[in-house]
Amino acid sequence: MRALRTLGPIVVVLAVLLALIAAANPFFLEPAGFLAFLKRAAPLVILAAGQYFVIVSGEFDLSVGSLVTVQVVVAARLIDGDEAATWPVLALLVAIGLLIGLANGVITTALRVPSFITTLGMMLVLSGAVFLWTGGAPRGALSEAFRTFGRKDLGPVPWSVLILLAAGGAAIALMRSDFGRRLVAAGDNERAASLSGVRVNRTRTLAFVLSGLAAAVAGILLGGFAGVSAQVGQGLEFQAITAVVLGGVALGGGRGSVAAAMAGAFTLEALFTLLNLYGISGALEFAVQGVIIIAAVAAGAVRLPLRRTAHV
Amino acid sequence: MSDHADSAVARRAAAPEPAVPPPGGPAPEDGQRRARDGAGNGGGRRWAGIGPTQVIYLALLGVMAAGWVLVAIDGGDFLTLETVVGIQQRSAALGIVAVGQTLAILAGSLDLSVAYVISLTSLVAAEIMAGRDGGILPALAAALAVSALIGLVNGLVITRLQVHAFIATLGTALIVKGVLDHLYDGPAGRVPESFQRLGYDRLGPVPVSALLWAGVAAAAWFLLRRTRLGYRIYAVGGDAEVARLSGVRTGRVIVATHVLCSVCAGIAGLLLASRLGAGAPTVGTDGGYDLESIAAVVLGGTALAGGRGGVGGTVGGVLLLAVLDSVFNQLEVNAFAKDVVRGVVIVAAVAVYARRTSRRRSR
Amino acid sequence: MKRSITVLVAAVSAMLLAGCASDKPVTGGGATASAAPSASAASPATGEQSKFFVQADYDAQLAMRAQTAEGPEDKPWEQAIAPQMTDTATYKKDGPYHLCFSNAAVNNPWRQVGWKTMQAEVALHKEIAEFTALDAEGKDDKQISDIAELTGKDCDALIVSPNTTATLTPAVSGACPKLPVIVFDRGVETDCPVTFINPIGGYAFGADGAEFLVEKVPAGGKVLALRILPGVDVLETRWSAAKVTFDKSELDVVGVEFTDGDAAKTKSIVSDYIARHGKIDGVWMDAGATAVAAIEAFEDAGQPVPAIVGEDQQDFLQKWKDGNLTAVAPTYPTYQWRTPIIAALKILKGEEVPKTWKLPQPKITSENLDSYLQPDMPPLHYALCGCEDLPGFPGAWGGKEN
Amino acid sequence: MILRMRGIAKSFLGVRVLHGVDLDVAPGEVHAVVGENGAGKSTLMKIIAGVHAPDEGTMEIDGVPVSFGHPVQAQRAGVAIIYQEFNLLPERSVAENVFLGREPVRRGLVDRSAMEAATARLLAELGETSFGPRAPVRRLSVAQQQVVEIVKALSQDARIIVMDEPTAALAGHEVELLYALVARLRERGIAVLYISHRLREVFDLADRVTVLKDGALVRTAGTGDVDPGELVRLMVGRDLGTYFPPRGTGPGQVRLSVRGGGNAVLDGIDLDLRAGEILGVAGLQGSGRTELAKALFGAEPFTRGTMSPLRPASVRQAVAAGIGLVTEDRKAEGLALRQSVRDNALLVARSVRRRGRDAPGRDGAPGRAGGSGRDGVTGLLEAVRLQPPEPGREVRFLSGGNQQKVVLAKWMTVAPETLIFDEPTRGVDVGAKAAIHDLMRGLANDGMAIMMISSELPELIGMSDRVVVMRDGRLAGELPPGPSEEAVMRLAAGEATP
Repeated sequence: MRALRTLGPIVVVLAVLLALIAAANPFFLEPAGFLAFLKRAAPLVILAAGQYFVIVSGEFDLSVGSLVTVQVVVAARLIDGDEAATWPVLALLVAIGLLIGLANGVITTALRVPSFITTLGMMLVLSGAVFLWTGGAPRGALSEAFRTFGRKDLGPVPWSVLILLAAGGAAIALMRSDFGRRLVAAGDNERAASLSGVRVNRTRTLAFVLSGLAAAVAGILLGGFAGVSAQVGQGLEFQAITAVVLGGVALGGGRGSVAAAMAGAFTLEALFTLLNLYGISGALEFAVQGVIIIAAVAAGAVRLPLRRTAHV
Repeated sequence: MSDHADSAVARRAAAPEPAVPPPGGPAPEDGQRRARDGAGNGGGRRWAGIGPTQVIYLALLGVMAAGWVLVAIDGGDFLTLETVVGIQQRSAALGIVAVGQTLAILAGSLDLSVAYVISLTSLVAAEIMAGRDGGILPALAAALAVSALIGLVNGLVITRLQVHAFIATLGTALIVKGVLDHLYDGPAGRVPESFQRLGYDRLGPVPVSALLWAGVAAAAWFLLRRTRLGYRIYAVGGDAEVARLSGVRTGRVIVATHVLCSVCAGIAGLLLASRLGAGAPTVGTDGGYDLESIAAVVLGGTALAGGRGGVGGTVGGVLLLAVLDSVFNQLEVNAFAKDVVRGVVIVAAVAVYARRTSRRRSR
Repeated sequence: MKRSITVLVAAVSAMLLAGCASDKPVTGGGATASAAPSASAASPATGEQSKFFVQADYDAQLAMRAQTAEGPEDKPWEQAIAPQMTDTATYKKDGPYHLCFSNAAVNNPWRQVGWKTMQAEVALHKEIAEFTALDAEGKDDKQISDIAELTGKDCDALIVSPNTTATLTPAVSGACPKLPVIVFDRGVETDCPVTFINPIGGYAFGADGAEFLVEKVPAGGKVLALRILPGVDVLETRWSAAKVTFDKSELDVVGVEFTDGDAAKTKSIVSDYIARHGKIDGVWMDAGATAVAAIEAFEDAGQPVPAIVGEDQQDFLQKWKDGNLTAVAPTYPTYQWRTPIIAALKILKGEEVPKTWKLPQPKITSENLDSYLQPDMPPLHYALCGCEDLPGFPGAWGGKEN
Repeated sequence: MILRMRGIAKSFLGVRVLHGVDLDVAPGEVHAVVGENGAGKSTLMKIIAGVHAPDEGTMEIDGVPVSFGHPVQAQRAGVAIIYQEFNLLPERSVAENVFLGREPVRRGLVDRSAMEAATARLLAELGETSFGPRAPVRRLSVAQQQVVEIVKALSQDARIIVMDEPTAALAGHEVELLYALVARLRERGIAVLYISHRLREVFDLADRVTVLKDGALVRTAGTGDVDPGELVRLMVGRDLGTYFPPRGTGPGQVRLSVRGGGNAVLDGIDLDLRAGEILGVAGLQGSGRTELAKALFGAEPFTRGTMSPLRPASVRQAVAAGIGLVTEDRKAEGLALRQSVRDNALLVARSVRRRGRDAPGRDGAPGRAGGSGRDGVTGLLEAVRLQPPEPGREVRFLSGGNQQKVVLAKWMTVAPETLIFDEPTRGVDVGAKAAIHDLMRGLANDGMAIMMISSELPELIGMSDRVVVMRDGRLAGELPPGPSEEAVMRLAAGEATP
């Protein structure tokens, strides 16, 4: 019941979808099947967590999709099949993620450019720059060690699931920490926050940095899962935002929990799986997606005023 | 746009509370600050001459000059008839969409569904025409009707269901996309020669498509300057609460802007159909008209939060992007470098506006 | 009119469709069917034939595979199958020449390799004084403007690689009267260009793969068909040819899925099918970009990789070699990007060229695999670039110098 | 009578703020409504303007019974209200603001020229020449914006114009202009309801004055029939019985000291604040009370003068130096309304580290550790007597009093040496008021230095060990403990100097 309170109705939706999936595909109920689902969902869930930090502070991050692509393409070119290069490059990727996030944050807070525009511009710059660098198409190859995280298992459990658990746990812990509460407060009432001594700009910037970090991790997982690809990140930014909003997090900031945002991502992934399972391929898949998103958010808008307890 | 949403939410939250403070809530120090502001505004006055619109056109001239020089160095000739025509042809479709987008953004909303509306209308039109001249009029009617309908849905979802414009229009976008994928695989329909003239003919150096764009822009300008709706779009985007207290039906205004925005996308779809000779399910998304139109609008100095800016700036913004494109074409810069520059230009421009605005205004 | 009304109706009823979709498996009958896309509710499992399918072209292409191309042995890009020569004397003029090229896009590895190859080809010919190329970034409208703009620049010949067939036709026919036009890769719906260059084509590509599976996979074996996306003529022809072959065969096509060319999605889909059917005996694809992802799905599932159809990209060939797979790689050779330059020069020199210049379209098999595998080239490099002899190889193509 | 109100009553959350008030206003009359904060003036005005609907009572305009569901209905009926915070669009021109929602049209098109002509005419009639109808509002001073609001009212053919503390935000010379405006309105036969504390204005401008106290009508009289002193008595004289905690044991050492402090609003502030004392700051709205608080708190810092222990340049510096501020406007500046009580209570502790003195003050606040501090917080909430002490509850669902207690808790987590209260009991019901007063005194007795700004004289006088009065951004004077309300009022209104 507590879950329902902190996570909101999204868990119900998620449960229903999972049940439908299981109904059509019993394999889903076996550990292997379910782990496969988690593995597949991991990147989006992590992205959603990152996006949550930005949205709850009242901003947007449209650059994560292209950032994921950058991660994979850069990794492929720098590693170029050389196992030894794996760890340095991993470190570099994380650094890139943090740096891009920092740039987004500073431009948005210090130059007061609406984050929608900041990150839209960043999206163009990133996707352009990376292919400018590799001459149009990905080159080089990823090392086995690099791919371990997205592809291999540790015992029965996929690495990506472990990473997901770690990231998810970290995100929740972070939101319970001082920083998390300051972040939400800033998103809720910027003025009150700053009159309480919150460094609003710094806090928001940090949110972008976290989003960048999440994109880096997601990139590493996706690259590991499926190898080099030029369009690995395509449309992920909208999926992430959609997931967060599905989780009942209000655009404009100040409301919603990171757990719910991640649940939203699982829901979205489950929706994809389900539609594909029931053969609503490509075509109507999107239509259904659109309807469900609008419906969910509309329901949220109507529901929220009735909520009497805050999320933690 | 986030702050727009914020205030909206805040108001909804405030509604059930007792003792609603007079909008804004009296706070003496605010008054004082404003007083100082009014006084210390000589600077603002001096700047008054140059608004964002002028800035964008100055930038446009700058880019043209720079382009001319660069191309000359490259041994080319920048302002040939072909390039001038090319610039207009390239900007016409985006321009029309951006004009519609301007209306939505001025009202404090935005529309992410335009790209798919374009594709859909291009198909609807081309299929109804099916190469027959007789089909043109019904095609126009149907195309505009379809787009208007989508705009209506957008508007109602935003105002009635209180869904944030970002999500609402993203949702309708997905729905339209689904329908497109479901019904079409590849280009369909055929437009008659006579209709293709819209896309290809030109009077001297001015393509008909550019005239169409100019027409749409002029109409929008007129709407904003001379009609009640126009005034109220600014009011709603500027401060929905003030507008409401002045008896403006804010919901209707937002719905209206979304209908108009979609119709503009529909017109762009028609134009593209005439260019392509057929309808294409990907023409809108390939063109990236959704985000690019928004980019063009803010590049033109219209505030993403709404209430400030205008069509003039948007036209400038679109032209700026088109000229950049053309320069890149001349210099045969590859597509990726273009994106980098575009991204930087957009962010830089908005940063400049932000500086200027903050110098002028209290908040 | 009818169609566009359905558009409206569909737009409104999308949500309803979503609702009733959940009843599908019941009506679909059996777990197996539930896997197949809705289209396949109709028998056969491969769905209705694509509206892009043209029997005559199909027959022609399959026939062409047998014919031997005329031309220099070691230069397939100069060969032509059953050429019908056309006279070009009217275009004869003295060099140096200014060639212009309207490119649909460089937004995928295939086009990247081709584009680099074409540039290198240009560099070979000193009589080409100037080479102007505009990239349409995959936008029909931009390419139309580009073509218009190029026809205005004193080009001696215009090469066009159309972004889409139908929609670029008006622009091309507009350019034809002004200067010699060479179209390659994708065609246009007009014969006004001096020559149209491309390999045998999609039907042959699709059939090559399908026939291989029919040969290798025992009757009743389960085959999964992976397509990138619907509505692209080139890809539609590939699938429609494969479909014809499959429908005649004993094979059980358990699914036809769209991957958007996304490796992750491909891998997920394949994993799902393995999980659902326990075993897949053959995989057909309409393009090799995601072949490796598909293979990995089997590896990760701890299953032997079944007979698989890929393309001539190095990462696939490498896997094939390493895993000693049962595989075939039909090709859509990137060396076709050299031909338009050669053709343009022939035309401007008044030499006759084939009206439709059909290039040979070899397929890679276990026998000739080694001759195409180039470990030093990037994973997404296409083996049939015909670029090994060009200046700047391999560096310009991203390969390791040594 | 153009306006006739009978037996108007209104309650919020069961708190009765108006008991059966009667009011009559004649055309061309300037009718002042005076009373302390919380006397019910604003509520009454909002009822007239259609913002609130009365629970009981009737309202007639020109003898026609009216009941408004929306401000626009009131406007149509000829009632216009001018708030202290104007309802104008800064980006639009004067004319567009004046005719917003009622743009004149000719052949379906907005008749810009007519609009501007009409605006210009009205501006001229009001003798306003400093700006024209095309000027963008964002470039107007407050006084000018006020003129725009008045023009807007006139353009609606308003026959009743309510002005809520119109001079609060005006500089001295601008007040004279307002006088002229009001005079012109009177000439036009418009009834002006004029809310103000400034007795001089009342007697300069008003024909009659209505005194409200504790939501009830005390008296309506012609300004000729009362003198300022009497009026003040009517406003403030009250049934004693409101209890205030006993004063402290006397002040300790100086905690805060300002010499010659000043900024854009304040000037020549000399002030000492001692441990264990409650210093009351009186003054009319716009006298600079809030600015003083914000300056001491570093939110709108002093730009001149000295201050010890330090002159804070930022809020964080002030907090680190042990200064806290309980803001005047809880909703806008005090609380993150959609967050839980716990999160609001711990916000400061989580944002600012106070050198050396973390542990005691933070009172079990989780801090780095995260949500572990539930007990600590509940303890804190009991300490501020939050009813019920539920840390999980969203603050926006709390009553004003409880919200204020949360703000208080927020500061107690960092145990400041100095705490500034700006209108601590505004919009708080009687019970919570007493609780907050006790808490304040308790903190003082524990050695905290407290400065309290309040417009409620009884509270100010009852709570303060000393009272300073502000006027026009300066300290007008200091009064000994327990001064009479008249004394304070006179000093604040500039009627007298000590």
